[in-house]
Amino acid sequence: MLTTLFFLRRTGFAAITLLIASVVIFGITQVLPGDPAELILGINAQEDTLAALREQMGLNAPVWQQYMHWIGGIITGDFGKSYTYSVPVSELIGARLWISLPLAIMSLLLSTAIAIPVGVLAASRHNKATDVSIMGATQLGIAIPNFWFAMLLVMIFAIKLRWVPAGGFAGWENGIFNGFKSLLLPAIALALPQASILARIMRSALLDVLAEDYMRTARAKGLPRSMVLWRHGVRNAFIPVLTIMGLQFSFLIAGTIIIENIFYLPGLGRLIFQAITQRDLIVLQGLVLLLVGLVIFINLLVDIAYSIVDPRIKGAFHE
Amino acid sequence: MKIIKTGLAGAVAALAMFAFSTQGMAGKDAVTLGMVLEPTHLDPTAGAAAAIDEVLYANVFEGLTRINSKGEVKPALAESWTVSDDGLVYTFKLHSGVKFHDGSDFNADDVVFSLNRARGEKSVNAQKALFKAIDKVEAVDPLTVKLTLKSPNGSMLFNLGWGDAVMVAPESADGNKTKPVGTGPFKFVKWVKGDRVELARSDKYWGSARVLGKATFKFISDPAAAFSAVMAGDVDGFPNFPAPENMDQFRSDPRFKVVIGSTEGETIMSINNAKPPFDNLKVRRAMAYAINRQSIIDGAMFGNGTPIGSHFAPHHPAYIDLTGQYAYDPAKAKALLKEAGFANGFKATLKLPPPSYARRGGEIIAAELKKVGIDLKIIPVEWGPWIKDVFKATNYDLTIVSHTEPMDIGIYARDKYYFNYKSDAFKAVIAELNRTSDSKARYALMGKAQKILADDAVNVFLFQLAKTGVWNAKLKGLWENAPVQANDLTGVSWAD
Amino acid sequence: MSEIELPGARESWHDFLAKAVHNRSFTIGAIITGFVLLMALLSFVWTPFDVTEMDIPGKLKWPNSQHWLGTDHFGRDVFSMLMVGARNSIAVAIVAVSIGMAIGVPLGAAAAASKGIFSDVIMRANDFIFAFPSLLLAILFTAIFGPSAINAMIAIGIFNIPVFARLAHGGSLALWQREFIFSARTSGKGPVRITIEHILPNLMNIMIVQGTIQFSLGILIEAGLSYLGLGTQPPDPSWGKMLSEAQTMMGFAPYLAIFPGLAIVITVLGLNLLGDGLRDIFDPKLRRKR
Amino acid sequence: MALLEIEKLNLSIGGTPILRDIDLQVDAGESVGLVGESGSGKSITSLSAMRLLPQSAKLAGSIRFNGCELTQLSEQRMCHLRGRDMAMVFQEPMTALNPVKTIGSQIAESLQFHLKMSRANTETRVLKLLDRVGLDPAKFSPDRYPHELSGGQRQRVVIAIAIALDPKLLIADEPTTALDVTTQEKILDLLKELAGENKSSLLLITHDLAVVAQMAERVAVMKDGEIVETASTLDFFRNMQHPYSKKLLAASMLKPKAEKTHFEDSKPLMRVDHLVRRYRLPRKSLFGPAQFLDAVNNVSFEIEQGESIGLVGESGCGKSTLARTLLALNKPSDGRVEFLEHDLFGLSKSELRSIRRNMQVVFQDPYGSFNPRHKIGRLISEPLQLLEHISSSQRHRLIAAALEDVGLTIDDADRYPHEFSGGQRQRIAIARAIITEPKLIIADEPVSALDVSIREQVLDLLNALAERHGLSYLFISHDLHVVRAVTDRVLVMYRGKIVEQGVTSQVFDNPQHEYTKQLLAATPDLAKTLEQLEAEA
Repeated sequence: MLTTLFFLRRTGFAAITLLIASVVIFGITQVLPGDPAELILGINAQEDTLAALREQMGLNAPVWQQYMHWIGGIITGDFGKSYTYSVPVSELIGARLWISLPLAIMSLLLSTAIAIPVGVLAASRHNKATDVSIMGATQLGIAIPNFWFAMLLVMIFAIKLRWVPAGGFAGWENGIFNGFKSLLLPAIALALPQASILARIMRSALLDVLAEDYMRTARAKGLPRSMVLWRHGVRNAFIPVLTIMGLQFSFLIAGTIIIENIFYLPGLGRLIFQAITQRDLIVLQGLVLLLVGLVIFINLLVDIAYSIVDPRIKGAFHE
Repeated sequence: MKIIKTGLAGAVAALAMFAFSTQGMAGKDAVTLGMVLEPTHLDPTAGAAAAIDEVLYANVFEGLTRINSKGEVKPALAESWTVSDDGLVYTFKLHSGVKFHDGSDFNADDVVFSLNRARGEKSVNAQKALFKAIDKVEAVDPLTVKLTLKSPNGSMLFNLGWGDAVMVAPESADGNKTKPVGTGPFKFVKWVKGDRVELARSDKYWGSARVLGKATFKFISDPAAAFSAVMAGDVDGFPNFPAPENMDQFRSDPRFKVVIGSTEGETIMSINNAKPPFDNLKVRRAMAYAINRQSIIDGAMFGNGTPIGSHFAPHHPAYIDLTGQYAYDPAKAKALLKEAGFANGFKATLKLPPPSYARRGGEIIAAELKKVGIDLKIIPVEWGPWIKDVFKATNYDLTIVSHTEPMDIGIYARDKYYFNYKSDAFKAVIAELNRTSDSKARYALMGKAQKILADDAVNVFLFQLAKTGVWNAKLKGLWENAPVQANDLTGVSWAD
Repeated sequence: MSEIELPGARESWHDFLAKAVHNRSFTIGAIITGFVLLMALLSFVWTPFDVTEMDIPGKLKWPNSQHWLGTDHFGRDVFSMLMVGARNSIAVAIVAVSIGMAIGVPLGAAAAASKGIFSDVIMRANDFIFAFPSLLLAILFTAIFGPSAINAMIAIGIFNIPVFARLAHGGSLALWQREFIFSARTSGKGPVRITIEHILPNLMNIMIVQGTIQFSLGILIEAGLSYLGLGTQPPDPSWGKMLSEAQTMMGFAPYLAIFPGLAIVITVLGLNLLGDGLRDIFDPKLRRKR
Repeated sequence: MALLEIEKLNLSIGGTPILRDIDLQVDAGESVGLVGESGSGKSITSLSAMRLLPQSAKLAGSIRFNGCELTQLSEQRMCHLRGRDMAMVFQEPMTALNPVKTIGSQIAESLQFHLKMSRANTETRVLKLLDRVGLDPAKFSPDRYPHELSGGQRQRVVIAIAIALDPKLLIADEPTTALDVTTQEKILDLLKELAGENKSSLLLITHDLAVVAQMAERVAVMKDGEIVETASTLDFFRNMQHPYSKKLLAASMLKPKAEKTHFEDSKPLMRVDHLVRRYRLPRKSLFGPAQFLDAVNNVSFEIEQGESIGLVGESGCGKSTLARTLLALNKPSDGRVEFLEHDLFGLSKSELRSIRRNMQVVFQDPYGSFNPRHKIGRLISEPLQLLEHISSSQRHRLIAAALEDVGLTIDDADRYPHEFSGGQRQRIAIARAIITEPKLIIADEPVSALDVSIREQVLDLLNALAERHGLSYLFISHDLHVVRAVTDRVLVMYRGKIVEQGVTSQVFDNPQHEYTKQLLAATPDLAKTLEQLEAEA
């Protein structure tokens, strides 16, 4: 019962945030310099042609009407029609989501799969050579810009060794395997700094937990060190790690924007750039709103995940 | 340590698993070409973007006439034509048995529809001006069309060969933006937005040309990505490769053929002639002296490009070489500036659109002008703001841009054009040129026009943009030059 | 984050140094950061070559005795460009962090000092900015106002505001529950005075640590923006732009891609080590973790 | 026969010696009390026996358990002993349990590990164990999480874990220090009962002599890492040898204050009238009614000029909320407070400022009470800003006077708080409270964080200052002995209400309210226990 209340309240906040975001995003796109109609018709276009096109695109209506029209459409699932591609925005985004989303998930899984064991290992060998070298390596991992790392990866694995394509997306319809192959290098490039940060957080969270009284209680029961570490340590340490993973999602999106450009993956990141350069405002609005919504949604998810990992969260709303 | 080791080993193994290669090329009946820009839509009659033509012209859509790789006007859907003596009436004889990809017949009614649509009231055709001279279009019989002009126009046949004048069917015209239906040797298959357009051989094609079974245009805007795509064999060719610095690498690789062709792009530093101090001829001339064209070609284009001295393509027979008129001479530039009253130089802005010729060339020009005391602030702009601020509002000092329309010296005669150049002498020359039909006399007038522009130092004329193409050494029949923006695949085939 | 570790006392400069020299992270970080700063400062008065000086015939020379790190495609000296690039990167990051701190810390502290709607609005606004991925914010910002170093500074700065505001808010809330704050209140001090006299000074340590981290993050984001062509503009050299220009030349001039990348890695590494070291020194409770 | 035998145990952590030549013996079935103040090394001694020391600890000497030399034992064999033959109960029940695991699973863990017991068997054993530590399984399902239980209940769970396998030795490290007195009594009884039932030995570590007297058969006193005295409990109290033991005893037996009952000025200093402080709780369901908690519920009392009044109650009863409201740091939800005949909450800001100089505060935590970045001089002069127009020489004089009043010197004004010990800091806190020469000082648990020997000094100081300056105190404490030592009158607070008030000695000797009676009965009273012991002997 309390959980539902908690859930409803968080969802409500998220919805309001998203609504305000839609206003801000719409406002931002309105002040972007450049006229989409001019861009489509080029420099030799005549004024009457431009006017005809503007009318066709609905750019002549008052701003607030344009907003109401846009937001009203979104509520019913209609993101409008792209100025440049003349296809529904949802179709554009939908097609590209199937590249960006798997990429984000792949790199998230990859970074978690690397970070958790490495972090646990470092914490359990605290201050020993293993720990020190892991910390050094992660420090380096954080400092390497992902686009530079991506450049080096392309250099080695695509151009020199030709193991994987240098970029582009083979398309899921050509086999899931080929799709994954196209996403592998980008996912690795994205995962490296994430994994470094997560491993560090995992380690320090675990060290915090290791110093807790209940770890001593567990040891006093006679449980061996490793059993205490995994049974009592890791789950508790996961709470701060979860927070960071939620926050990192936002960085992950930022990362995909650059990485998709390097690997010329036709994902959401590239679509943003394209929409900006082509002044495809309606695509831009929908896309930014979607990404912001995604971040908000992920943070909501993290909050809910807390209450699963940590039974105290539900109780916390008593006080 | 164990975990790390297995982790790394796992990653390497995963990479190795994918290692069997990407080499298995599309086979010999297909071709994949790279392009920098993606078309915004697929209707050549409704947008200016060169990318639309580069995908569709001559492949999916055809016009009455066409322009070939040498820039000559050839028959296309019109088998032949006659022109009345006064030059006002054109009669086209159409090919018989032509079908659109959707199976409908192509006939004179479609021509009337297409041309009226392009020049009509509600037209969104980007080159509406091309059809300004047309008075009326009539279908004489299903295979004959009569075109009546308001006044004689020497370039009408050439104009009808533009991508903006291709033939469309009334039933499918509205859907062409996303699902183009034309009469060409290739039919449209699908468009994965942001990635590629796929075409396939049309079995309804009227012509005799035997084309490849499948053609894919892949859009790669990032020069680095383009390079790795070519190197990795992801594309078979890149007719307009965006990074000239990579040409030497391709040249040294026997897998590739490198072709440096010519384009219609006169690359110039445009000057706002109306804005002080640029209204001063001496200042403009000083800038022309201060800029070393060769260093820009070497530095920005890695040696690809031909210096020009006026707004005219060097491969045109009427071209006269005026590059010596303002040979690089910083001392003279300084002297001229002093004469003009700018002994201590001045400050100005240089707005640069996205292409690398502009961005890189701009950096070099800024460095060179700094030496004579002109301090330029570089402002990078995207095409949207460039059109609005620079081109429309002429709110700029200097900019760099390549004018890619063929034979466009006439723009200097326009009343309102973003150079803000006003010369009655030049206008007179162009007016006479329009009245003249004898080619020798025309060439002479063109030479005169070039000279005037050079004398007035309207803009700083930098170089003719090269077409830096690279493709698989076994690929044949791609255009070497670019008289119009197109990737005509009609003659493309694989060796062996 | 909510638990603020109060230092045992105000560290005297001497105490600080004594702890600092024994801290490995701090020492290495300080040396690296010092070196980068020195190079950046030196670039104001001296560089081996003028960075705007082009030498097209002498372009793309591999590292040699004259050009220590080679020349780029315009024949400019890479080492000189890296020096000036350091200056630009650091300038952007410093201004961005300063914007974040100057606006975020007072906002966070004010939100903690006042309860109710005011604080709710501030913190909600923060959450709101936070929901915009930083780079996306910067891209939109530069798309509107045009790409330039100053706009990059502002865009990164805006993204820094909620980081500092949250930290200051959490820290202040914890401090407001401390007994010495109650004492100050019984001494008749109002929220503004207490914030200035007691809260802010005690937030300083965590702010310095966070500032260092945001600083390194700022350098990374600036590099990313410049790489995308949205940051520092030519003729000013910047590391990110050098990287993006080098990308097509990696085949024949890999040094152009390697040196600016290394410059970023080294600087960020130095700053992160410095930040870790400072945290250890300020907060002995955490020392065991390093 | 000795079950646990520690001989010549020396221990250092990171090079700092912690324990020196510890000799300690616990016989089978015997309960031994290990007494000492904080930092004496008593907890480390017990952890050594369990071999649960930090990794940087260096250990020399011998620890024998059941004839087996523990210092030489492998970690694996040690795991076998821990939990099975020797078990431990820790001080802090709030943190001793893993918050994300159910209490049942935490109890079951050692059963499963040591006995490889089946799931079904474990379940019934867990239920039995819960029942045995006084948690009715019907009410306290093993599926509950620690945060759903109170401190005392959690400590019972910790004990259930410890006794799960009927260990031969049970080590209890300050098992009741973090608990309220009424709970403390029950837990101590439970420990005693369980140890008796199983005939297991008990090593009880505590700072409280009264607890030792109640629980232990033998006593060992520790000071600075050494055992200074060991004796059977009765012998120890009858005939103390070591001066430190004597000092400890003296400090533990606080003398009741000589009460003042007549006050010259008839007007009360402060009058609290039907004071209510209400908190809003989050709704339990979306459409449920709003929930409220009255942390201070309809409280009325008066403080006379020069009177010292005590406020007693267990944690969470609303004492601190009341104190903060009286200090005008919180606004009351209802009722009024008159101070010096002014309505405290009807005053303007500037009026409130001018009245604040007459009302100062001393808090519990000697570490959290000062801004660590300021020097003592600046810290204690902070309230001086309530006085107008103070010249710097006056300020200096006032600082010097305040410091001297609490037994410090003017030189201390230039030092930082971290340079002082806990007791000294509490003196500094008092100096800050008296610098404006207030009429009333509200002291919120001012000696709870201090060791007994220091506690006595601070209480003496408070009494002396009251004499010297005619101060009134509102003295808040959970410790009845302390309250008796400094107050004239006492208020007993229970769940937000004052359930009893009266002259201190009368309330203590003849409590009226049921709660007061319970409280007094549960408070370990050394004098009474000793009488009892003598009687038994």
